[in-house]
Amino acid sequence: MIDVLYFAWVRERIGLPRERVETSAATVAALIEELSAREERYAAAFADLSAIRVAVDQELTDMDAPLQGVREVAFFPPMTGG
Amino acid sequence: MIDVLYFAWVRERIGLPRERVETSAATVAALIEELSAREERYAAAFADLSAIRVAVDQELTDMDAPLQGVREVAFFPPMTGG
Amino acid sequence: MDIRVQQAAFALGQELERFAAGRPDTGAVVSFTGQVRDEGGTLASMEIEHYPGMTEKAISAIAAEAVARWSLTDCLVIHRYGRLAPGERIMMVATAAPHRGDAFAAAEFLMDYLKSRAPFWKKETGADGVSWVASKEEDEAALTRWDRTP
Amino acid sequence: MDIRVQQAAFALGQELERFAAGRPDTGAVVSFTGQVRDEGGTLASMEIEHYPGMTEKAISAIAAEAVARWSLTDCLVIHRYGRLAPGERIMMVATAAPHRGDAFAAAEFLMDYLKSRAPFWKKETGADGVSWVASKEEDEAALTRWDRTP
Repeated sequence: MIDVLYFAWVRERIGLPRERVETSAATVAALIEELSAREERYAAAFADLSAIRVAVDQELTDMDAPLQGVREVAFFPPMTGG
Repeated sequence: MIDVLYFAWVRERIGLPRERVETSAATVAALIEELSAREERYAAAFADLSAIRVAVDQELTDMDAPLQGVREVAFFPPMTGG
Repeated sequence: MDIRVQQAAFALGQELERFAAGRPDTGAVVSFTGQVRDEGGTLASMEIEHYPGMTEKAISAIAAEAVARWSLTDCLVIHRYGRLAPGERIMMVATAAPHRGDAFAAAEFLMDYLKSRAPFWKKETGADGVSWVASKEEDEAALTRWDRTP
Repeated sequence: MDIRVQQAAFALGQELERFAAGRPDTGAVVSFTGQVRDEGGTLASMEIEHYPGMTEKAISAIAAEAVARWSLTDCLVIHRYGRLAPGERIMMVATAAPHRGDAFAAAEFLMDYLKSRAPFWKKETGADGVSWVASKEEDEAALTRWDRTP
């Protein structure tokens, strides 16, 4: 079980801020494929992966990051702080 | 007659902050030669011209600047503000 | 090193005054303050979302990197989240160093990284409705200038 | 544009607070503050001499150049003269702009030019007696970076 978090317009498109996901996906990319296959709103949120950033256990990483032993994955658009 | 001002260690070496000088020097360089010929303390202050900056009528300029119509000339070391 | 992520407003003057005071090895203090522009009167409000937990970690890592790269005597980051009106202050950074070059470089580095590497997202409510602020290519490009600098 | 050359201390926090306030077209405010370093406890005091009359003109010209080069909504320069103790504030600049790049560049430009082109001279009284602060080659070199930049 992994906590999956969504922020900004990713959260709005998927329609929830976080959920617990039962998955055996080996990587972030595989998890996105699983989610996108579930429902149209996930497919819509993940349609353009160049617009998606990912953090694994609160560290920025990329789509190839492994999920073994991971507790938390977050998806969001490019950050706009400052 | 020109007001000649001295600042920082130039003032200390010459031993006064300002004086009125009767001169027909055409340029700043010529004025420095006149002053240096006067007394040793001027010669000492102007010994190394690479260490001297000059302002004519309160504008930074160089040794070739003409003195025609000028009211005020100031000599000082490189500035150290900020 | 003082990192704060908060909803409440902060007192810019008091923060800078306190940050700069009583540190006789500091010759230079640089501050940056980000404010909500009203975009010619069209902006009604800005909402800043963040990722609690990760935000503090990400800012701390950025600040630690700045301290490692430059000779700093201290640095401060305050970043707000929640709803802000035009003219309100969003965030501030301050850096203290013996010399001005380090203080300036570290402050710019902090801003460039906070802009694109700390998990904040801005949503604007204006004349055209509600929209998420898009990241700018120039903000991503700004990071590359720190690749070479020591 | 606000230029002040004064013997009296200034209230950094209050000045920045006032400078940054009430300007909804400003997204970015940068400040720089210069303080007297104690040089590891060896500095007793610093005396700053200036050229009354020329000082204000020189700073105004430098500030006007900054306003011409970058998109600024305002700038502020306060520079003290006279005797200062370690830890005391010597001067501050502040710049306000729609965007951070302009505010940072203009503040660094102001500092580089104030350092070598405004008629101030610093004399230190320390363990080795009294000496005039020498200008640094790097301060003169810093000016050349502004030759190319728009």
